Parts: sequence; structure tokens; C-alpha cells
Amino acid sequence: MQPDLSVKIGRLELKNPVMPASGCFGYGEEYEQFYDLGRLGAIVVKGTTAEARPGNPAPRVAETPAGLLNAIGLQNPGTEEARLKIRRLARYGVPVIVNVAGHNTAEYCSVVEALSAETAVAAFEINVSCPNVAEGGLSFGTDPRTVFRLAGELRKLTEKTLIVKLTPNVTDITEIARAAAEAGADALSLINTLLGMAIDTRSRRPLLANLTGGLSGPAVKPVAVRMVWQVAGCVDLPVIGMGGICCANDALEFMLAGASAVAVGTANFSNPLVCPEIIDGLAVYCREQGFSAVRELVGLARRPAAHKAGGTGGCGRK
Amino acid sequence: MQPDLSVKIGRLELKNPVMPASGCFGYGEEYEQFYDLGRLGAIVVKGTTAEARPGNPAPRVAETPAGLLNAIGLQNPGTEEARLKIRRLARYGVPVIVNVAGHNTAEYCSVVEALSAETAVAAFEINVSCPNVAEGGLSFGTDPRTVFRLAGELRKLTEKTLIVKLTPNVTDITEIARAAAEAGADALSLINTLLGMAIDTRSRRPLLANLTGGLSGPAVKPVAVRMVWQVAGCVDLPVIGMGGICCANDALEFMLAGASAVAVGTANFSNPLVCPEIIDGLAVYCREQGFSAVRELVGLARRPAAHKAGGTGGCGRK
Amino acid sequence: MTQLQRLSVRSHEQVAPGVFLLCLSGGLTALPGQFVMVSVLPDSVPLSLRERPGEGFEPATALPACDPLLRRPLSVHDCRPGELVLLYRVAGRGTVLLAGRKPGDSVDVLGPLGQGFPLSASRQAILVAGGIGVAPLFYLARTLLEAGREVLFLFGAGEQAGLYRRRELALSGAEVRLATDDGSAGFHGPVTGLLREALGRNQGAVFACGPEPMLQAVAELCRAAERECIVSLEARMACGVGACLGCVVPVRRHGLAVYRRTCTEGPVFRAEEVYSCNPTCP
Amino acid sequence: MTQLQRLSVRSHEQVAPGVFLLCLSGGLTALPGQFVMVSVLPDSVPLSLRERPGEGFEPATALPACDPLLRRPLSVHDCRPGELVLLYRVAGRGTVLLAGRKPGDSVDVLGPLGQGFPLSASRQAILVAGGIGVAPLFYLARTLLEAGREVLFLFGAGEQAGLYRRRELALSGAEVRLATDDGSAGFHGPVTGLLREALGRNQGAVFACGPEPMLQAVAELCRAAERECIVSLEARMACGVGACLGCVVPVRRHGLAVYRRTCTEGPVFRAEEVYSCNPTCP
Ligand SMILES: Cc1cc2nc3c(=O)[nH]c(=O)nc-3n(C[C@H](O)[C@H](O)[C@H](O)COP(=O)(O)OP(=O)(O)OC[C@H]3O[C@@H](n4cnc5c(N)ncnc54)[C@H](O)[C@@H]3O)c2cc1C
Ligand SMILES: Cc1cc2nc3c(=O)[nH]c(=O)nc-3n(C[C@H](O)[C@H](O)[C@H](O)COP(=O)(O)OP(=O)(O)OC[C@H]3O[C@@H](n4cnc5c(N)ncnc54)[C@H](O)[C@@H]3O)c2cc1C
Ligand SMILES: Cc1cc2nc3c(=O)[nH]c(=O)nc-3n(C[C@H](O)[C@H](O)[C@H](O)COP(=O)(O)O)c2cc1C
Ligand SMILES: Cc1cc2nc3c(=O)[nH]c(=O)nc-3n(C[C@H](O)[C@H](O)[C@H](O)COP(=O)(O)O)c2cc1C
Ligand code: FES
Ligand code: FES
Repeated sequence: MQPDLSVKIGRLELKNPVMPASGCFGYGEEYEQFYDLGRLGAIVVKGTTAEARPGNPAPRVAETPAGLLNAIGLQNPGTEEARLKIRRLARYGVPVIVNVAGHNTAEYCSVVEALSAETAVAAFEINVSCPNVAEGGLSFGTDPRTVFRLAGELRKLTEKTLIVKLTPNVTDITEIARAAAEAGADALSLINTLLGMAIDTRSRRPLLANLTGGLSGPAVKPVAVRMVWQVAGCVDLPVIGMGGICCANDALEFMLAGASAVAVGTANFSNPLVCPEIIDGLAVYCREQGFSAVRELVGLARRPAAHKAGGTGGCGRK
Repeated sequence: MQPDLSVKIGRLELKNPVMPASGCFGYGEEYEQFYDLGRLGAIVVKGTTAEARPGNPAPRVAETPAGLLNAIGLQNPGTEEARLKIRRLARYGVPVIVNVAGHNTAEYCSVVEALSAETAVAAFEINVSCPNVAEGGLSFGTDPRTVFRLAGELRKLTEKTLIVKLTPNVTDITEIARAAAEAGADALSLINTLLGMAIDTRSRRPLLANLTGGLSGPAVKPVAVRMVWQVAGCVDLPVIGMGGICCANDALEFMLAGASAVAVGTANFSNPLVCPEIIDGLAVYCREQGFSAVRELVGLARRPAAHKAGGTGGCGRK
Repeated sequence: MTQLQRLSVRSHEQVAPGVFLLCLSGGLTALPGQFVMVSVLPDSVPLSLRERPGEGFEPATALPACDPLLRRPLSVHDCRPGELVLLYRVAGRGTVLLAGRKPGDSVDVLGPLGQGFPLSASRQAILVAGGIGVAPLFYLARTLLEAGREVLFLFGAGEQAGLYRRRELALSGAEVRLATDDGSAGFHGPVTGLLREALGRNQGAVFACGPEPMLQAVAELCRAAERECIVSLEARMACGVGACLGCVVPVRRHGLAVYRRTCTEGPVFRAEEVYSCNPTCP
Repeated sequence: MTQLQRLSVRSHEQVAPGVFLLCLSGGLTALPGQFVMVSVLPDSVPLSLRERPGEGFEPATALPACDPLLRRPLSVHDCRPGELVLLYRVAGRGTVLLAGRKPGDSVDVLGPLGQGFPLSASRQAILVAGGIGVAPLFYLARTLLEAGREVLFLFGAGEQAGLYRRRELALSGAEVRLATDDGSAGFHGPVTGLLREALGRNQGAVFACGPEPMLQAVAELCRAAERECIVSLEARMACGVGACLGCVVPVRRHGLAVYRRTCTEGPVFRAEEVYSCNPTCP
């Protein structure tokens, strides 16, 4: 029997819980050649701002141990060109989630307003990691009051599913999560990248032209799983988990910690087939472990008695 | 010509900038069999509390991509037994730094007071990542006022070099760094571990009995280098950099970012000889790149014009 | 004395599905029950700056690979002058990588580590292995037999294929009794089903290694029979040398529950110390 | 069409200290100037769940290795039906690992990627290579020669040992002129020292690949001589397919400075577009 992989994110129904993460999949064009994008649970497009943005100077990426630093700087074609690219994606019959970015509240609002009536758009994911120009460049996402205000403004502008994407660069992520929930977000996604830096010991300069960048990839997975665990435990909203997912097993870690769906970013770069492979792997896991629906797994690790099979692998005496 | 590897941390003179990180080297006993500990720049011992602590239940460690999660829970023999172990280390003629932990201010004070007159102790490193019982279990190190008060109390109790060890689990590490500096710390060390979690998809339970643990190892290096860069740029105190250092090249990244010395933790586990190898590697680098003293490297990456040799490795057009 | 060495792969064969016998040449002298920490990283990766000069790589770039980060603990399966033998089951990423090592490749080994089995003066001994738990008991059996002891080796597994190295065991001179859960070889049932009878006819101490439930059952039978019982435990390890305190197990000593390091005070413990203790007691 | 394939190592030899020629067998058809993204992880590591069933590994444990995380971009050095050849210099962790691959091992290759060299109708062409920059120009030379063009190949390096594959180049029928910084072979000085004279006697477009300062000097000479100049660039890449926007280079198009992706719109660019542009202009 084929396990049921469908999940719900607010009112959004996904046929499976796997989607590419924003900024790691462009507008889908590049990965069409590798597989039928119609297999995905959803497609999250590149962070979109009101007007086109050129992005940061190069070098923009640097490899780190099991990780990637990037400082793309929100290069994107602006809302109107993004609209065309999003419409093009409609052919796959998969919900398209628009990642929204801005340097001030007005810019976020303008993107959401412009695309709110667009039928090709299923949901908005609000990237609150952007530097907040009004507050001296600290990211919107580090202050619960700012997140509350921003999410509240956007909530008024759209009936569509509103997802707030949290930054991990904070002391207490639950505080921010609660602020987003109280402002009316339908779901939360996490984590965005951790702020990092790498230095080239030959040139003795930072490897990125922007000096610092965002860390993603397997290296950050334990931090991401911990934050999903914390947020899923304190807020009654569906969570989309991400950060270092490379295989079905990683996706399962997030779902067991409490994520209803997962996003896969950096892993697309090393393995363009990673998303469909994870979808297949989740089905294999459900079958082998006796689950008829993948949503039964959500948050299972939170319940001490939920051992269905297995054991501790002979390790650890409990 | 042999390059000069000596560095200063406040009034503390180290013959080279390399020391094992607290909790990763016990009290030195285990690594004596591999090399002469007298080669080290300093020795930082296990986090020490007033009374002996049993630590957390097992499993206490879990491997993650290029990283390690640990939840040892401050198992240590208490101040008086630690004193004997520290005296034993005096034979190596290397400064011994005592890492101090506690659940409340009184406990930190009692450890520092008890060991302040101990000649075998060269400095105290204050681990402010411990849960603060008085403040509901959030770590001391996440609130600048608490750090200011704690460091201020300890400053009154000792003339010895006082190092405050910062936690990376904060929104703005420079705020905490400034608080420690204002309270009279002689130096700062960073980073302690990032809070993380891993879940076993077979047992569907967290891999650590403690649920969450501290992430260390190469995975965290970009976050650590970024924080050293930020702190060295905002506070006029020597910084001891750590987080994922595995080889001389990694140590150099931290020094170029602004660290005056480095500590090596997790890497000792995979390579017991890592500390002397890094010391040798720093000397090789200085010779090859034409530096007569390693301290010339401190913060070099902060100065755009400081390219002495090399280039960008053919990559990046600047 | 504990050393860090690069040993060379002499032979490496799959003795059962997913189970490998790795023979390394090199001078490491270990006692039965001791273990080593093996680096699973491919040896083409330079481990440090030290190894680079003259190889044509640029100094600042040929960095250590760091995933998987930790060494893997493996028991000494056999040890003779100039040869170290390991028997391991592919369990995850690390052992998958190790399984790729070919004759002539080198393997970075830290050891010997931990306490060996205490060898009492008794003329007889009962060894109880479950599956891959045979790994350290094989060397113990050979050592005891060479010292002229009588060895009764009880060996259980899920199915016949899990009774690794049973032929070599039998050839060594031990009296081998098999048990399988599916009845495909020997006694149909758990290996503890053989132990009751064995305790009747062999007066030696019991040495056991295998899955946790098996160890508990063995310990319980020995306690009831007032027989000395020694178990070899597993624990997740980071350093393997006693520095990280990651591998502790709660044991009862002089009536007090304390944590002991599996890598240093273990992996061999007296069963009564381990199984009289609630895992979270200290 | 871009594909993800596992190709098998046919041969792998060190042609100069730290420089390797890797011949892979398999069906990938690329144009001169295109490149591939190569996974440097040892092939003993299962890349995904998909590959595991039936291999005896447990499903949830044999996870992908993830360090080094990214594929490495390498130019197509030569390409014939059923064969793909790469020429690379060991530069860091990734290429060290790749250098460990032995005949019979497999290598995971994504490609072909990027735009090839534009082949104008001109009867002649000047190719200018600096060191490892010979990698893509070798295939270009062969292709041009087979199409009956006249190829003047200017090849510079620090010393003679850096003139990789110069004999094979000469055998291919190109007119090869060498230059070394230390005078150990050919002209004593930079390869651009040969270009001025070459521009006089060969009317074809100039195709260049090599270190950044060399490319700038070549571009400058061509601009002065009003000769068409095509350069192949390097940039740090994450995805190689155009999705991450990590590999951009600022170029001037229709008077406007814009970022273009080296992996998709490049790696081959018109020199005047690249070198008329301040790196941070957009
Ligand atoms: C003292 C000792 C002796 C051992 N002797 C043998 C032996 O001779 N043959 C054999 O097949 N196995 C033995 N084991 C178990 C062996 O160490 C694990 O199977 C192995 O570490 C799994 O590594 P992996 O990367 O394949 O699995 P993963 O699950 O990917 O490993 C992830 C992490 O968990 C640790 N880990 C996973 N399972 C275990 C386990 N059962 N025990 C301890 N750590 C574990 C790994 O070392 C690694 O750090 C022994 C364990 C100990 C503690
Ligand atoms: C389109 C293209 C074609 C190339 N063709 C060849 C070729 O045919 N032969 C050859 O020897 N080299 C070629 N290079 C350079 C080659 O990609 C790098 O030398 C290689 O990636 C270094 O990897 P590493 O792990 O050994 O070095 P590390 O320095 O450890 O690499 C760290 C990271 O930086 C990247 N990186 C480092 N140096 C470069 C560089 N010069 N260019 C791009 N990325 C870099 C790596 O890909 C990796 O992501 C090409 C580069 C590009 C962009
Ligand atoms: C190259 C790159 C570009 C990214 N761009 C965006 C973006 O535009 N908006 C956003 O919210 N997140 C962006 N991210 C963050 C990812 O969506 C994701 O949150 C993060 O990378 C963690 O997931 P991963 O480890 O699977 O990559 C980007 C990440 C990368 C690597
Ligand atoms: C097993 C283990 C135990 C640790 N114990 C302590 C401790 O007692 N006190 C402390 O301040 N830091 C402790 N740390 C943190 C390290 O000192 C260091 O800050 C951190 O691990 C980052 O460095 P690394 O990546 O080189 O390990 C411990 C780390 C590990 C891995
Ligand atoms: S593994 Fe580190 S103390 Fe045992
Ligand atoms: S490498 Fe990703 S866009 Fe070019």
C-alpha cells in the first residue's frame, strides 16, 4: 500500500511535504530539466522585492565544513517580472509560495499587495531576515515587536496563506515565533541562514566580498532541528522545517521534531535530484516502519512512548 | 629564522597562541601520553564548580555533519579535587586557565575565591553559558546586565587574569562582549557551543538523553569566525577564538579575524596530536609568508590593504 | 601503551552480508576486551599540514576532511604480533566508508584503549556472544584456550548468517553452542536458553557481549546462579581516551551510584555493578 | 542536454606535479568551453536512500557524506564519443580527494554546463593559455583544427613544468609558441609578450584562458588592436546550473553594467563586456 504523503499547511494542501527552499531553486527554470516539478509538494521561489535588485558584488559564495556561506544580496527581477515567472510555474499544478523581502515595511506590503490577487500564487513566505533600514540595519526578524507589526500589516493585505520565515540569529526564537502567531500568521518556516564568515588565509581577506554571509547546509542542521523542536512546542501553527536537509533521513528528523513539511535548499546544488529522492525516501520509511500516512510522524519524537519499532541501535542504555 | 609565536592575553604571556578548549582536555591527564604538554601555549581545564557534579545521563554525545553535540552537564570533581589536578599540571610550566561554572553567582564566586590564591592557576575563564537558576534557567550569558554583574563580582575577588567566555546563542554578541569589558574582564573567549539537537529516526527519539546539547566542531567555525570578527571590532580586549579549529589554517582564520590566541576543542578527539600540529603549522605559515612574529597576523583580515603575498587563488574578480 | 598509528590494510573481506573482517598489519599490542578508535576518513585526505610539504599541494588549502568527524570504536577481534584484526558490522555512515578501504590503503588507528577482560584463575569459562558481540569474545576465547582453559562458547543470533566466524571459533578449540531466533542453526530461541544448562556444567566466570536485552538476561541468570559475570558494553564515544566524559555509564560502586567512562574504566564491567543501577540514578 | 551521470574512471595520471589528467568513459557530449561539476566525494559513499535497498545497510543510517559539500567546476579538456577528459590542478581539499580516484572507480558528473566558445567563420584563430588555463583551450584547438582552421597556440607558464600537455598540443597540428617566466622553455617572459607579434600574422579571433592578470593584459592588447577577444572565466560556484546566483560577474551590456552568471551565461564572455566594467558597478 502506498503511504499517504499529503500534509496541510494552514489551508494549503500539499501532496507531499517536500519543497525546495527559497533562493536555492530560482523560479524553477533550472531544475525542470532534471525532473517533473509536478512531483514537488510546493515550490518556493526566490526572495522577491518590489523593484529589481542587482545583489551583492562577487565572490558571493564560499564553501565551509559541511556548509555553504552565501551573500547573494537578494538579487531578483522585482515583483512584475517575478509574476511572469510564477505564472509559468502554474503548469505544474503545484502550489507556488512567494518568498517576500524588503528593506522596510512598505516594500514588503507592496510585494504582497501586488501579488495577492494573483491566482498562480498559493502563499507568501515572509523573509524577516532582511536588514531593517528604519532600525539601523538590524534584521526585522530579531525583534518580536517588529515581527508582530510587520506580520500584522501583511495579514491585512492578503487572504492567502501567510508564512513567516524566522531567522535563527536570535537569543530566543520562541519569542519571535509567538509574535508572528499572534499577528495572524498561518504557518512558520525556519530556519533561515546563520550569520557566518570565512577568511582566505592566502589573501588574508574574507572570502565573501560582503565580508559576512548566511550559513546553510548540513552544518546547521542540529541548530535547525533544535529550533523547530522549540517552536513546534510553543506555538500552535504548522511549521515548515529546513536547514541542512540532504536526504529523507534528515527530512524525517525535522518532521519527528514537529515540522509538518520541509524545505530543501543547499542540497539541490550538490544533488539536483534531491527533492524527488527525499519524497521517495519518505514513502519507503513509512512503508518499512508501518505508518500509513507521513503526517503521523509529525512531532513523534516529542512523545516519549512513541517507539513503534527499532531501538537505540545498541547504544545508550535506555 | 624561527618565527616568534608568543602572544599576550592581558598580563598573561603565552609562548604560543594554542591551547586546548575547556571540557575537551580534562585536566590534561589523558593527553600526556601523546606529547609533552609543555609545548602548549596554555592549558584550559574542565569547567569546575564548587562541589562535585555527576553530570547528565547518557547518551551524552552525538555526531552531526562535521559537528558534535554534547550534553555532559558539567560533570566535574569540584573545586578541591580540581585544585590537586591543577597543581599536578604545574610541572609543565604552562599557564593553567581554570574554566569556572555555576548555577548562581555565589557558586562562581566561591570557585574563584577558593582558587584565587592558588599559584598553579594563571587565569580564570568564566563560562557564562550555564543555566542561571535565579533567572529561570536561561543562560547567564544571554543578558548583558547579568554578565556585567557577574563579571563585576568576580573582578573584585581576583587579581588574576579574568577571561569571560561568551555564548553564541544570542542576537547580538557585541552587546554581551561590551558588558564583560565594562565590568573589568581582561580578555574574552568565544565561542562556546551552539544549542542544537539531533533525532534518531530509528528510535524516533532525540539522540541525547538531555534532548538538546551544545554543537561544536568544524560545522560551527563560520559562526565562530564571524563572532570573533564582530567582537574584536568593538571591544579593546584580547580575544581567544575557538569553534571548529582542526588545523593551522583554521587557527589562522581566527587570528586574521582578530583573535590573539586560539583554543582547540573537539578536534582533539579525532586527532590527539592536533595542538602541537597547529603550533608547528603556525610557524610554517609565518616563515613561508614572511612574518617574523605570529602576533603580526592578529586582525590582519580587517585591514583591506594588508595583502603581503598570495592573491585570491584565481577566483573572485577583485 | 596507547598510540596513534597508520596501519596498512592486509586483507578486507565481507564475511556475511554487511559484516567485514579487516586485517591490519602493524605493531599494536592489545589485551582481549580492549578496543581501538578508527578513523573512517579515506586515507587520500591529508590529515594535517605536516604531511603536505613537498607533495605539490599548496600549504593553506589541503585541509583535513571533517565528516564523519569522529573516530569509530571497534573491539580488538584478534591480535598477534604485527597483526590487528577487526570484525565489524556496517551500521551507518562511518562503517560504510570504512568498508571501502582496500588492501594496501592505510587506516589511522588509536589504541589500544580501555580495560581488558579480567582473567581469573579459574580453569573454565563461559563466553556468551550475541551477533556482532562475538567481536571481542573471539580474541578472549583464543587467549583463554592458549592459556589451557576450557572454553564453552554460547553464540546466538537472529539467523544463521548472523553467527559470524563460527567455523573459525570451532576450529580454535572452543566448545561452541549455537542459538538462533529463527531456528536456522542450533537451539531455536535466545542464547540465554543455552546458558542455564551451561552454568550447570561449567564452573567458570561468564563473559558476555551483545545487545543490551541479552546482557541483562545473562546478568540476571548469573546473579541467580551466583556466578561471576563480566560484560562488555557499548556507548557513544567522542574521544575514546577519557577526556570528554561523553561515554559514561552509571555503575554502583561501594553502594554508591556513579558515572564511569566506558572508554577508560570500561568497556568491560562487572555485571552486578552495571545492572544494579538505574540509568539516571547519580 | 545537462545530465547527472556516474562515469567510470578509465585512466587517471599525474602529468606534472599536482596536475592530473582524468579520462572518464561515458556518454556526455560537450562543446569546447563548456564545463562540468564533479562530485569529489569517494564513490563508496551512498549518495541517497535510493541506492541502499538490498545492500545490507539499514535504511535510516547510511547517510550521504557532506564534506566537501559542493561539486567542483572543471572545464571539458577533451571530449569524444564515449570519453570525457578533464585536466586539473590540485588546488585544495576537493581536488585532493578527486586525485585519489582510481581506474574503475566512478565519478558523479553534472554537465555539460555553460556556453561554449563562439566559433566564428574566420579561417584563423589565436589561443592564449596561461598554466592550467590550457584545460578548455585544448579541446577548442582540436575542434578548430578538425574544422580546417589554422590555430596559433600561445602557451605561457611560470616554468617549463607548467606547460601541461604541450607535446600533445604540438602533435595535434596547432602551431605552438611557449613562454615561461623563468625562461626554462620558449620566450623568457609573459605569454602576452608573444601576442603582439601573433596579432600581426594571424587575423583570427583571440581565445584566452588563464590567470586574471593575464586575461586583462590579453584583453587590453586585443582592444588596442581592435581584435575580437573571448575569455573563459572562473568564479566560485555553488549550483553550476543558474539557480543560486552565486557565480555572477559584472559585465557591460548595451552600456549598462549588470551581473551575469558565470555558470549559465558564461564561463565564456566577450572580453570587452567583462573588462569595461568595474567589479562593483551595478
Ligand atoms: C567499545 C566498543 C567496541 C565496539 N566494537 C565493535 C565491533 O567490534 N564491531 C562492530 O561492528 N561494532 C562495534 N562497536 C559498535 C560500533 O562502534 C558502531 O557500530 C559504529 O561506531 C557505528 O558507526 P557508523 O558510523 O557506522 O554508524 P552511525 O550510526 O552513523 O554513527 C553515528 C555515531 O554514533 C556512534 N555509534 C553508532 N552506533 C554505535 C554503537 N552501537 N556503539 C557506540 N557508538 C555508536 C558512532 O561511533 C558515531 O559517532 C563497538 C562500540 C564500542 C563502544
Ligand atoms: C568554469 C570553470 C572551469 C574550471 N576548469 C578548471 C579546469 O579545467 N582545471 C582546473 O584545474 N581548474 C579549473 N577550474 C578551477 C577549479 O574549479 C578549482 O581549482 C577547484 O574548484 C578547486 O577546488 P578545491 O576543493 O581543490 O579547492 P578549495 O580551495 O578547497 O575549494 C574551496 C571552494 O572554492 C572553490 N574554488 C576554489 N578555487 C576556485 C577557482 N579557481 N575557481 C572556481 N572555484 C574555486 C571550490 O570549487 C570550492 O567550492 C575551473 C573553474 C571554473 C569556474
Ligand atoms: C544561495 C542561497 C540563497 C538564498 N536566498 C534566500 C532568499 O531569497 N529568501 C529566503 O528567505 N531564504 C533564502 N535562503 C535561505 C534558504 O531558503 C534556507 O532557509 C537556508 O538555506 C537553510 O536551508 P538549507 O540548509 O537546506 O539550504 C537562501 C539560501 C541560499 C543557500
Ligand atoms: C565534550 C565537550 C565538553 C565541553 N565542556 C565545556 C566546559 O566545561 N566549559 C566550557 O566553557 N566549555 C566547554 N565546552 C565548549 C568548548 O570549550 C568550546 O568552546 C567549544 O566546543 C567550541 O570549540 P570546538 O569546536 O573546537 O570544540 C565543551 C565542549 C565539548 C565538545
Ligand atoms: S569517549 Fe571521551 S571520555 Fe570516553
Ligand atoms: S553557480 Fe549557481 S548560479 Fe552559477
